[in-house]
Amino acid sequence: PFPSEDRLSNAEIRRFGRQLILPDVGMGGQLKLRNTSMLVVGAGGLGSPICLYLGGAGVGRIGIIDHDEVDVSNLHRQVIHDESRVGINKAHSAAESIRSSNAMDIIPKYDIVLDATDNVATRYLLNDACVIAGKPLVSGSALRMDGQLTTYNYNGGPCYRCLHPTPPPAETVTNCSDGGVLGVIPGIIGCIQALQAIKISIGLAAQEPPSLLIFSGAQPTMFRTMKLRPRKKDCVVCGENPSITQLIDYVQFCGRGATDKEAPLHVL
Amino acid sequence: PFPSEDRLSNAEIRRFGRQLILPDVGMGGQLKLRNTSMLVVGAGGLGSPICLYLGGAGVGRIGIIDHDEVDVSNLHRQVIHDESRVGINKAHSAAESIRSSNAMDIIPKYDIVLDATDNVATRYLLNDACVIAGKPLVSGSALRMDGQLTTYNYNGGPCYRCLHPTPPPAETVTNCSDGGVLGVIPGIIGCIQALQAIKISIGLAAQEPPSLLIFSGAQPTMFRTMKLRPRKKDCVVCGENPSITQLIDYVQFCGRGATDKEAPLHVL
Amino acid sequence: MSINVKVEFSGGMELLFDNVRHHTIEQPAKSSDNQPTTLKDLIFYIRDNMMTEKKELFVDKDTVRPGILVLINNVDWELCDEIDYQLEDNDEIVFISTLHGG
Amino acid sequence: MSINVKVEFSGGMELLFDNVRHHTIEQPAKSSDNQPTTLKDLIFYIRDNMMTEKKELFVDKDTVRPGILVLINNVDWELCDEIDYQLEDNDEIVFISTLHGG
Ligand SMILES: [Zn+2]
Ligand SMILES: [Zn+2]
Repeated sequence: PFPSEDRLSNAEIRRFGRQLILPDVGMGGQLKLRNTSMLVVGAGGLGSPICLYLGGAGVGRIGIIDHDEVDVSNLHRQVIHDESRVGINKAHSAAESIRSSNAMDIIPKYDIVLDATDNVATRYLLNDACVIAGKPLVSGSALRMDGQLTTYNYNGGPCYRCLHPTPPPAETVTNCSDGGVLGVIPGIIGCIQALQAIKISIGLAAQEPPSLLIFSGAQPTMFRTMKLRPRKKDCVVCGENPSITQLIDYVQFCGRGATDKEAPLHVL
Repeated sequence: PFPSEDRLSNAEIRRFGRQLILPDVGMGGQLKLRNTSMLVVGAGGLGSPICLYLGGAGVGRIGIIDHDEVDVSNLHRQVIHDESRVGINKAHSAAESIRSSNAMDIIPKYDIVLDATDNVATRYLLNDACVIAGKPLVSGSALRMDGQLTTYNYNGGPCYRCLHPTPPPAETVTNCSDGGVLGVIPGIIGCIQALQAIKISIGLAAQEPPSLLIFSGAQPTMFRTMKLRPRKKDCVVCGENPSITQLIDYVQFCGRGATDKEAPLHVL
Repeated sequence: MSINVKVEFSGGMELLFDNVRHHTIEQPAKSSDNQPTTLKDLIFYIRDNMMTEKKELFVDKDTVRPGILVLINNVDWELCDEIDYQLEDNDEIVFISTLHGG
Repeated sequence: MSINVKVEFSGGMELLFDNVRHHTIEQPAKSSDNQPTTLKDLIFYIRDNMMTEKKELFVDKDTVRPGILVLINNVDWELCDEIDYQLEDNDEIVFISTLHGG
C-alpha cells in the first residue's frame, strides 16, 4: 500500500475540476482515485493509452510492467513512445518483468490490475495471481480489427479460468505480429480498460453483471455486450475447492512461450 | 491537395507492417491512408487522441485547428499536452482558427473532416462547410460520462441539419466546463472517430448505413448503435433545393458564442 | 387494456428526471377518443406526470424541443412516423439530448 | 418443419469460413431421432457441411475447441445448457475466438 490521503490538495482540485463536478465522481470519487493503486501489465498498444488516461484521471499510483522492446514495426500502435525511442527497452519505464517467481511479490501491492499483455501464458499467470491475491483484473485484448474486454475476479463474476479452463491449442493463437493489428483498435480497448478501472475504483461498476465487451472494428455495429457466467464453483483456482493455490509454470501449461516474439527476453 | 504517392517507401512498409498484413488494410489500404488528407477541428479531449492515432496510422496529411488555450482545468482530458505546456496556446500547433470567413478556404483542401469541437455554432459551421465542399464529417462529442458519434454527409446519410434543423435553446446546451467530463470519455470517442476516418479512407465504411453511436460510460451496457434517417430531401443545406449555399453567421444562428469559454478568443 | 413502454433518458435528459435513466411507463392501449396511443400521447404524459419543472427543456410546442433525438426500438423516429408513431407493448423509446462538448 | 438460426463467427473464427461472419443456417426442428435440434447438432452440421479443412480449429471431441466462447442470444452458453441447448427459430449463435494480442 502507499500513503493514503484524506483530502485533495488545492492543486488537485484545480487540476481535476471537470471531473470533480461530475455527479458520478465528485470529491469522494476523486479521493478514491487518488488512494487507488493500479498495475498495468504490458506497455504496448493497450498499455499506452491505459497509462495516459489513468495518469490523467488522477490515479494515485500506477505501476507499469513490460519486457518487450520498442520496435519500429509496432510504433503505430504504441503512441506513448515516440520514434526517437526506437530500440530503447520499454522496461526502462517499467518496474520489472512479471513471472511466476515474482508475481506474488508485485500483485498484492496494487488494488486493481490491468492485463494489457499479448500472450496466453501471461494471461493465465495474471489471472491466477489476481485470484490468489483477491484483486480484480481488467483484461483487454486486440487483434486485427477486433477487440475484447472483460473484468475478471470481480463482484461474483468469473475468472479467466472459469471461462477458459483449458488453454487454447498453440496453433489457434494468433499474435499481433503474425495477424496484424490496426493501431487504434488497442487504443480503443485500452481507453475502455482505463475507464473500467476508474469505475471500479470509484464504485461505479459494483452493480454491473459480468459481461464480455466484443468490439468488431470493421463491422457497422462495432460494439456488443454479452452476458457472462458467474464464478464457477468447480473452478480450479477461484472455485470452492481450488486445486491451484500458488502459481505454476504457465509456459508449460500453455505449451508455448510467454510472449509473441520468437525469442522472448524473459520466460515465465 | 497534396502530392499523391503511388507506392509506399520501404520505411513506410517497415513502420506499418502490422497494418499492412491486415486483410482489411493491405498495401492498397495503406496507400489510401498515405494519400488521404484529414482535418481535425479542435485539439482538446477529442482532438488529442484523434491526432495521435491518425498520425500513427500513416495518414498522409493531418491539419489541426483550434483556438482554445491549454488550461490546467482541462489537462486531464488533453493527454497530448503535457503539464509543462499549460498556458501555451494550442493554436501554436494549429494552422489557424476556423470561422465563416475562412472555412471555405480550408475545408476544400482536405478529404475528410473530423469535428472535435466543443460548441454548437462551430458544429453547424463545419456541417454546412462540409456539405458545400462535399466532404464527409466524422463528428464526435463528449460530456460527463457520455459520448456520441456520427458520420455526417457521407454515403447517402444525413447531415447535422437533417437531424437538427433548429439549434437547441442556449439554456439546454451544457459544455464540458459547466457539466464536467471524465477525461477518458473523449479519449474513447476520439479513438473511435479516428477509426471511422480510417475506415472511410480505405473504403471499409462505404456499405454502412447511417448510424448514431451512443456511449454511456456509467452504464453496464456502454455502447449502442442506433439507425439514423437518410439525407432529407427538404434539408436547407444538403436537400434538393438548398437555401443555404454559402456560410452564414453561426453565432447569430445559434444565439450563443462559438466556444464554451465565457470570453472566446475568436468569434465566428 | 394497457401497454408498457420502456423509456430511457440519455445524454443529460436524465437530469430532468432525478437522474433516473430507465423508466417503465404504463399507457392505455387506446387514448380517450379510442385512437391508438401515440408517441405524442406518451410525450405529453411524461411532461404532465413525471415533471414538475423545466418542462420546456423537454417539450416545445407539440413535440420534443430542438436538440433531442427520439429513437424507437433503436431506430431514429423519423423512420417511424415520428410523433404519430403508434405505441406497442414493450416498445423501447429513447430520448437523447445531443451532446456538444469535446 | 425447419428453423433458421443466425450464426456469427467472430474474433478470427470467420477466417475459417472464407472470412464471412454472418450466416443463416436452416436446421430441421427435430433431429433424426425425433429429438429437438440442439446446439451440438448445429456444431456438427457446421463442421460437416461448411468446413473442408482445419476442422480441428473449430471442433475438439464433441464440443468446440478450447479458446472458443459460444453465446446464445447475447448470453454465455454456460447459462443456457451449453451444448444441449435446444435451438429455437431465429436464435442468434455467436462463436467467438478469444483474442490474446495487445
Ligand atoms: Zn475461476
Ligand atoms: Zn442535411
